[in-house]
Amino acid sequence: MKNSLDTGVTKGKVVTAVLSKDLKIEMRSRVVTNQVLPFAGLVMVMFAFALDNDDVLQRVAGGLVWLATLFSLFIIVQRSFAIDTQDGALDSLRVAGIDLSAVFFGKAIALALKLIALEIVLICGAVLLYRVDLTASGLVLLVTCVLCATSGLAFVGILYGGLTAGAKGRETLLPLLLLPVVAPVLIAATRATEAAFGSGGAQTSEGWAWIGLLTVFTAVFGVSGSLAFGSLIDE
Amino acid sequence: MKDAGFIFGSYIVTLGAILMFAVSTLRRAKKSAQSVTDKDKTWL
Amino acid sequence: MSQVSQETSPTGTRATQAIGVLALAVMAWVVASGLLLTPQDVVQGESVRIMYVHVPSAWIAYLAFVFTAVASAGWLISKKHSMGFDRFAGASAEVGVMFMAITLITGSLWGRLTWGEFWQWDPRLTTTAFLFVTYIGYLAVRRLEGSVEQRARRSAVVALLAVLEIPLVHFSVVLWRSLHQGATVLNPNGDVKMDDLMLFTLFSGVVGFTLVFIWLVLHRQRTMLLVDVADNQGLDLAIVARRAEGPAN
Amino acid sequence: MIASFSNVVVVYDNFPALAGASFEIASGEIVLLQGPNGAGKTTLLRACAGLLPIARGSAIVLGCDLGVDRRAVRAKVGLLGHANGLFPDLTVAENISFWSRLIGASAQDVETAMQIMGLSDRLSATRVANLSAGQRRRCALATLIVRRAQLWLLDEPHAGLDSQGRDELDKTLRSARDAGATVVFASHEIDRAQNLATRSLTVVGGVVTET
Repeated sequence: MKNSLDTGVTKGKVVTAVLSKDLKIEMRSRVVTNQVLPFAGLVMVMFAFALDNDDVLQRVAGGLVWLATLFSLFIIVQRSFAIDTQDGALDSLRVAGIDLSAVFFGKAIALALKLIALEIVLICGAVLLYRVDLTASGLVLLVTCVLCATSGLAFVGILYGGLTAGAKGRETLLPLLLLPVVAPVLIAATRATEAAFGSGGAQTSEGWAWIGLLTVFTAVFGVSGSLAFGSLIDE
Repeated sequence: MKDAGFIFGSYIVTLGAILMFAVSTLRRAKKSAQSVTDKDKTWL
Repeated sequence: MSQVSQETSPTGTRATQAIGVLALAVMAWVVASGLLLTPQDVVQGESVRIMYVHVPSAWIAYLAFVFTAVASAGWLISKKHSMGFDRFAGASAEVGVMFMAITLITGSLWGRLTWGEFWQWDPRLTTTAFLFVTYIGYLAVRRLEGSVEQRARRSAVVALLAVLEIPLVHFSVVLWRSLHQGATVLNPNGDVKMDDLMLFTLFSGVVGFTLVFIWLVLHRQRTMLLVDVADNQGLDLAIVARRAEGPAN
Repeated sequence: MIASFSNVVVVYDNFPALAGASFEIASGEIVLLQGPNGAGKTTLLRACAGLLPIARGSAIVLGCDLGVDRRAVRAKVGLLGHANGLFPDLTVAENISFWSRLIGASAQDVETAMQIMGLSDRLSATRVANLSAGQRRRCALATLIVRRAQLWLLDEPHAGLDSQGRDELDKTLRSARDAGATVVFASHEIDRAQNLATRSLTVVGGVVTET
């Protein structure tokens, strides 16, 4: 932390440098759009095959969107750290003596933006595939839900992704660590989305209680992530 | 006793798990302790 | 366990032997009383006997995880970063995971008898299951490669994150159930009318399991120290071997 | 003293890669580390950069006691390992300017660094993934120049460079030394390296001896 003061670089500048680096690499490599998005879409279609019932699908559409998002989260987090570890750039970041909590926020914001892009497509897909009706007040709830839930997912994703980056067996360790943590997000975001979709006669107003939970989750892991990330990725 | 299988089963599971943990801990201790002198055993 | 004397167990002392003997005695009483002496419950019948092992296991599991969190915080806060804290945290978590497994198994057996089902999506059960998975993850983090200090730092942070996570999981599960289905789930403890002997047996169960917990954690934590010391000695030999690769020293 | 190691043991994957290394490096030196593969050269460089914990002994680098806080030294050293620490999907210019943004170097610094390493306009707009091994190495060195480290730690910097690139590299290291930096590098190109170095150390079996 003191080093970023030494060099006169503010935390904000490190955050934007890391953020724009991650996004630029995504623009070039197109991993999210060309690989993760088709995968998530396929998950949604597979659910349609497995459940094979329009009423059920309409009822569970919200949950499917978030389940597909969670599966994609694991892949995008792995990818987000693979770009830093494949040529030893993570070592250089450690040696650079910069504020690692700024790296945490930069990577988390980049991850959140990728997830939001993915979710927009998935939600549109759910509306079309599973025949969901969306009202104006439902849309407001939905947008809020996407923003809160995604930032929470991004924070825990980068936090635990940093812990497992470069470790042996990270492919299986990451889901094992992440799944129990993101359970509240899955529950809350699903219920809020169902309320927005009006699935099973749910009222839009029912959804706002869940937004509160999502906000608490995001705040808790945003703060603890910025404190803990440095000691987790450090050797 | 009614449902004896379930009741005895839960006692056996409980005591068996504790016993197995205890035995495996003592075994591991014995194996690692061979080369360790009493000086390093801070609890003595 | 208690018969293990100093000669046979390197991790034993007078104190642990005393705890072991006491634990065995109390556990023997709990088993005898729980299976034979205590009466059946009016509503639950014989199945109430599972309670004498199920409830203390759950209590110990939660106690163990609290210990892990406190020891982890101790490691992070203490200036010297004493490894004793780390070993305590790890030993306690291992014992806790075992007792949580016992809790889940005995709980589902009991549930089958009282509810007719092995599993109910009741908030407490669900939270317990998540807690179990979380600490399995914690133990996996402890096994990651790296130096002893690295292991201690990582696992201490993960243990404290677990403490943050549990209330969030619990609260969201409670909210989930309360909004979507009434509290129809039978509370396994709620409708037991306990007489004095039943209460006393349950209480002895808690005492006995706590003694077992202390005995296990002490031995496990000492075993970890032995492993670390043995590794360190292996290092001495490895250093000699390594130096021998070079020119005559 | 820039670096002073005394009986340092560094354990990596349960193996004592450094088994009691003792040496001192003074300011302004260009020190060559020579020795067979697996002798501990890479570990020594990484330990100097504060990346590996010191298991035993004492190590002081640039006034920071690595046994107490090995993170403090990091901002002051520049490490170039076997890996280049680059992002293959970004262009040369983007890579260098990323690191310059992290530590607050100016656009002028970036320009100068690219000139020194002979990264022309055409090369600087090329993605690192499309570069040759030698060009990548030059790009990685340019990021070090931008960082203006006080102590340069280079692992096989000559590897993959053509003879012109090696000359450039030697020139760069000498001018970095003239500008006040100290250089420690490992190399198998003994003739060239000894020409460049002011002193050489031999690392064998995790132990360091003066040559």
